[in-house]
Amino acid sequence: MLAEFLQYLFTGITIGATYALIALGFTLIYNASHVINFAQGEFLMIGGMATVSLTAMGVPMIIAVVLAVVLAGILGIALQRFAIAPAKQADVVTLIIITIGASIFIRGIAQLVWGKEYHVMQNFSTDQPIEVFGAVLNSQSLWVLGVGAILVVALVLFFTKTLIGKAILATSMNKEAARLVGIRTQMVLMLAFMVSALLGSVAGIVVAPITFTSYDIGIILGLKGFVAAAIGGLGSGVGAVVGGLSLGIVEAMAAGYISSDYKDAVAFSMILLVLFFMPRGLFGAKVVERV
Amino acid sequence: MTALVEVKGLDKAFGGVHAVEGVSFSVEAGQVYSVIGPNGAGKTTLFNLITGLYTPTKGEILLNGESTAKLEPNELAERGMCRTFQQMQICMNMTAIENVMLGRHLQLRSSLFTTLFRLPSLRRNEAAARKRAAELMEYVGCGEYLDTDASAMSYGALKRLEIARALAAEPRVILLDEPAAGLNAVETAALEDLIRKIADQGTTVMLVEHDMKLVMGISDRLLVLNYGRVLAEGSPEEIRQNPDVIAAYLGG
Amino acid sequence: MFKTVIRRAGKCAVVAAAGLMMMSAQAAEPIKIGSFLSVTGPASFLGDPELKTLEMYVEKINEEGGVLGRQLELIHYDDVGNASSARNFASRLIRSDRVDIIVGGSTTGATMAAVPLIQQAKVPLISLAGAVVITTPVKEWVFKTPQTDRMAAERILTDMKERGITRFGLISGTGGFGSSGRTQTLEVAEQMGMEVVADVTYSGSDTDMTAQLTNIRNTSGVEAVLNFGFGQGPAIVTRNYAQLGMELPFYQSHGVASDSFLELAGASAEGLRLPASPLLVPDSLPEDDPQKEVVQNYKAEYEARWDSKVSTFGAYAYDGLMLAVRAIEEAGSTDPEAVREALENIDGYVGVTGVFNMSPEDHNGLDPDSFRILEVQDGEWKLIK
Amino acid sequence: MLNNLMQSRLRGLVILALILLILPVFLGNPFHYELVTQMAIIAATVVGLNLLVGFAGQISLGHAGFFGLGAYFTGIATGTYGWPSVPALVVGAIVVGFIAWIVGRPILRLKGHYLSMATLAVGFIIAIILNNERALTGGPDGMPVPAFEVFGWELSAFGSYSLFGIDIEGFQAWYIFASVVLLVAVWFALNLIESPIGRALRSVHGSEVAASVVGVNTAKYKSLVFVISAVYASLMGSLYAHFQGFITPAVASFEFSILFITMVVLGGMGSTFGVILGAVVLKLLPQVLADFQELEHVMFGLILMLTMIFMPKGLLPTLTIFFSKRMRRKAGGEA
Repeated sequence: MLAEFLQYLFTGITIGATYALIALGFTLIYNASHVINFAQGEFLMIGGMATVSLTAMGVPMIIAVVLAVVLAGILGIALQRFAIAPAKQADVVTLIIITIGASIFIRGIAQLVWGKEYHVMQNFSTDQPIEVFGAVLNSQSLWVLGVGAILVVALVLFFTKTLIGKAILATSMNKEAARLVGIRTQMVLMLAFMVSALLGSVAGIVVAPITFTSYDIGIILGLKGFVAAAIGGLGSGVGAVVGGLSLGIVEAMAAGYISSDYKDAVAFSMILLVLFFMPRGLFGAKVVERV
Repeated sequence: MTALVEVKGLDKAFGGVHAVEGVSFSVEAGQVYSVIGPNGAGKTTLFNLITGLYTPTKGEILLNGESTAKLEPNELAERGMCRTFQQMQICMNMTAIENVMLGRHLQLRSSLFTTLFRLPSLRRNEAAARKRAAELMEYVGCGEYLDTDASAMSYGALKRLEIARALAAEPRVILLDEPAAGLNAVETAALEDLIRKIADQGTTVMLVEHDMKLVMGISDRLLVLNYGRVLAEGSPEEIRQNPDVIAAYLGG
Repeated sequence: MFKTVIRRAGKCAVVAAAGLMMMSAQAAEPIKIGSFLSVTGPASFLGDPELKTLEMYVEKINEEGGVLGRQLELIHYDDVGNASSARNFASRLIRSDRVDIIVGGSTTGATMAAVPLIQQAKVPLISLAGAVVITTPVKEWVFKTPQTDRMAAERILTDMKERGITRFGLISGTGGFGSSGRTQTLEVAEQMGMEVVADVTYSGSDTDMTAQLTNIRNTSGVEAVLNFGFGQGPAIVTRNYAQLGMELPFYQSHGVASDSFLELAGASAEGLRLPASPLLVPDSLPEDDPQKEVVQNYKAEYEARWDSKVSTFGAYAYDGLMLAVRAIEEAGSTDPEAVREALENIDGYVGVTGVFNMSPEDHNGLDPDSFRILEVQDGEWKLIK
Repeated sequence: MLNNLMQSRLRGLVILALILLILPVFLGNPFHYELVTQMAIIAATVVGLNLLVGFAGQISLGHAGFFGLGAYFTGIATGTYGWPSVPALVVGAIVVGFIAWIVGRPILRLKGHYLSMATLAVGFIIAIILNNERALTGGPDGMPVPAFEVFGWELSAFGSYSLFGIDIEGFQAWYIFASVVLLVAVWFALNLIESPIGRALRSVHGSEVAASVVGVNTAKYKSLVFVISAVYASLMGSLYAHFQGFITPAVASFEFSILFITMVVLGGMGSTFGVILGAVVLKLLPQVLADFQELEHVMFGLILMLTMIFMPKGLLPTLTIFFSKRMRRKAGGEA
């Protein structure tokens, strides 16, 4: 019984950590620019695919990872600079469509460059699973959790200790005021997209040994990340982490205990339930409408 | 005369901060009743409470003797209360006259069936509503804008448009939140005439306004708020001579 | 204003018309082979090798002088794994491109979406998709080259039974292939007196199936596990299976019969069995096997041309094209009815997938023995029987 | 000016009717007819969606769910249970409208991205149910749908008919049928927008607060427009199912929902004729791009992105502004 429960929990936490990292990326961009970036999943794909293809070309793993992350960062900046920034007076929905267009485009390019096959990435450490109270844990799960935790801590430090982080926060709260105190808001937005892309690509790399990777892996993971961010409350970092983990765990528990046919439906019902009682997600900011 | 709007011990706190605290007063039908006070005194919050946009933390509001506690803004509108906003609420996705015709919403109930097939009855009612709306726009002084997109109108014109929309609902009491803000002297004078005209036709007017000359000129009674509390209440003459008000406004 | 509207409308109409015209460029001479495949999208691992195969053999046949002295022209569209666009492209092939025969439909959904159209337009279709519903009941104009999923289920369950297994756990994908395979497996199991004690599913986009497998593992009486699905899902299932340390005999369906599956699943695939065409083990076939030469040739030609491993899916397209060519040759024309009849009377065509013997009652023409049972040993496919 | 406004409404409709009337001249073969027929059905769906998105300002990323429900209701009722088409269509629309009403009440309290998330979830749940209930829906491989029939008279894209003494083919008959449906759908939408109900809907977008203080029950109107757009989707889903002859759960998929909303945004939110243009463009584009093979998706993404960046208001509104500006400049030059 316990072993079974633990097994579902491990599964849920691992995949949930991935959702959380993607959700954090959403949150970052949402905070800085109020854009829901449907291309978020593509950062994840770029991370995984670039690393796999570079290592296949004989580049050492570490360097491949760094190059992949840099590539994703550049892509993030490009996305902001060439797709989001020019669409100044665009509506929220219009921006969503732009990011959807961007994700189709990026995916198309990735398919041309890397082909359509799924690719394997080796576990970072041993292939031998770890046993805990009769449940088994893939060693890569620890990597996902560890890297996820480090990234979360780094993000917190980034936003509270560094000037750039504070500038992003200030811009997210009030763009005009930030500009008045001398923050170059366009620069800050670009940075936000870049950091978000870095997050996504790292997530894509650590999770690739578990999920495999391919040019279209970003679609569903990106979507789940959006779901996680919405559960947690858009714009809340804590919310993204909690939302991601709880989505992952609910999925795993539903698959194990309720019905594997309807596990995704269970997850989506959970969102409806959360939003029904908390219209701004678990940790979303409460906004009093000013009139 | 009975009180049209009666406010009893009203309290509104936002996360522990009292924006309005222990406010009581009553407005009688036909009056021009103004609420004044420095910025942040809680005037707009008071209006938001009265019109049902906020729920009071404590206290009660009676409209024509009926408690408004469970009523939504639209239900208050059905009972004859309408308002304008300090930060204008104009539907920028419509033309000017459509905004005013929106004000006639309650008078224009039509079934979905009638609407989908655009039956003659609907066309008749629409034509009448349009005529009335045009009259009102003329009345408030923005008659030249009729089919202009609201987004293309000047600030002053929009202010008047908002009043026309509120009037279109044929309210018994109309709440105007800083109608003169951002208007020049000529426009303000026109506004004063307008408010007087509205009051003369028997509509009760509640007013939040900073322009003292305007307020003192047209109000029957005044309520002075300071830090959410009532500082004074009375006729313009009484207020002018109230030492607390003088201290608050002049001595700071 | 009125003028602009009219002018704008006019422009729209012209643009639309130009767009439509572009799509109907006509040519009279060559024999037109139409094809709609899932070259991109979730089923691209089917459509991609299928298209490559069609392209390369159409070229080859043309170099060798074509069919009936006419060149072949391949007209192809990508349905992205979406059934509605499959139907639309089928319509475009028939009504706009006016093809003589269609080889295609990578997935059952895509094929079935086009079937009503095909039946009414009376153009022969050779489908490359697996489910039994495509040819059972028989549809006059619809043929298919892969073995049915029912045959696969029969083959797997027979093998289980021979190993003394009667109770097994079933895990399947919720996509068309897995879902249909699941239904067939349940039916066949009942017929053969076997019991499916656990029955779980995963969706095509799932990235971890540990929860489902744990569920099976904790069901008492499970003697073996069968996974029916395709895409990357079964590879993840295989790896999770190994991670959970499950030791029961493990079966996969023919949906993963390709070398790329071995690459993805790695060492965790060790010992699993599946039914597949002999394409994966051409050299292990006995010399007297009639398929040996065809299989070896296809494998060699494909790998030389595309520099990538063959898959059994590409072979479905090979057989589809060759059946079409043979039928046209035997009919002596591209008259649809004549071609259809010739297809229906194909007898003893030796293909990569198996030996085809069509009849008015059987538009697939394969028997379950065309499936060989393979086992993964030392990271390679081994022929068991 | 009132007369003008009236005329401009009907003028658009008349122009649309004229286009539909002369379009057959350009249609070279039955496939073209089919494509245009599909465009008309999809266009009518997005005209309904536009009432929700463009006019009432509520985002829906799950609209294909209702379209799919309508399609499957028709498929199951006519195919499995042998109902005639029209009752199936009507009952389906009522059922879907009711479902939309039940679902809509709680989720329409949500705003912006949360509403889009909730509608996305609803759409997904519907798609998952259609996918999993194999006994009823045939599962992921889909189900066949009989031809549209009224009193035993079948409208099949493959039949031949005689209408008022003129012989027409099935695909032409469907084209005429779909054209009429589209015109009626547009007429209803236009009537709705230019009415007290329509103003109430638009005011929910313009300023919910303003709407409520003049007596508009915003919750009720949001619900109403949600139901109306769902009914549009259901009816069109039913017709689509009959026309296609075969449906799979893809008709209720997230991708389809995204396609619908993209048609609305690309064509021009809040412009009834704009969204029709959006539907035409997005239906035509894959057919045109199909010839580019490998580059198809790259080009599609790029076109989508660039159009939205440079025409954020959508195709038709932007083009209208562009042409009227040029007209004005020309007029100024001549004067």
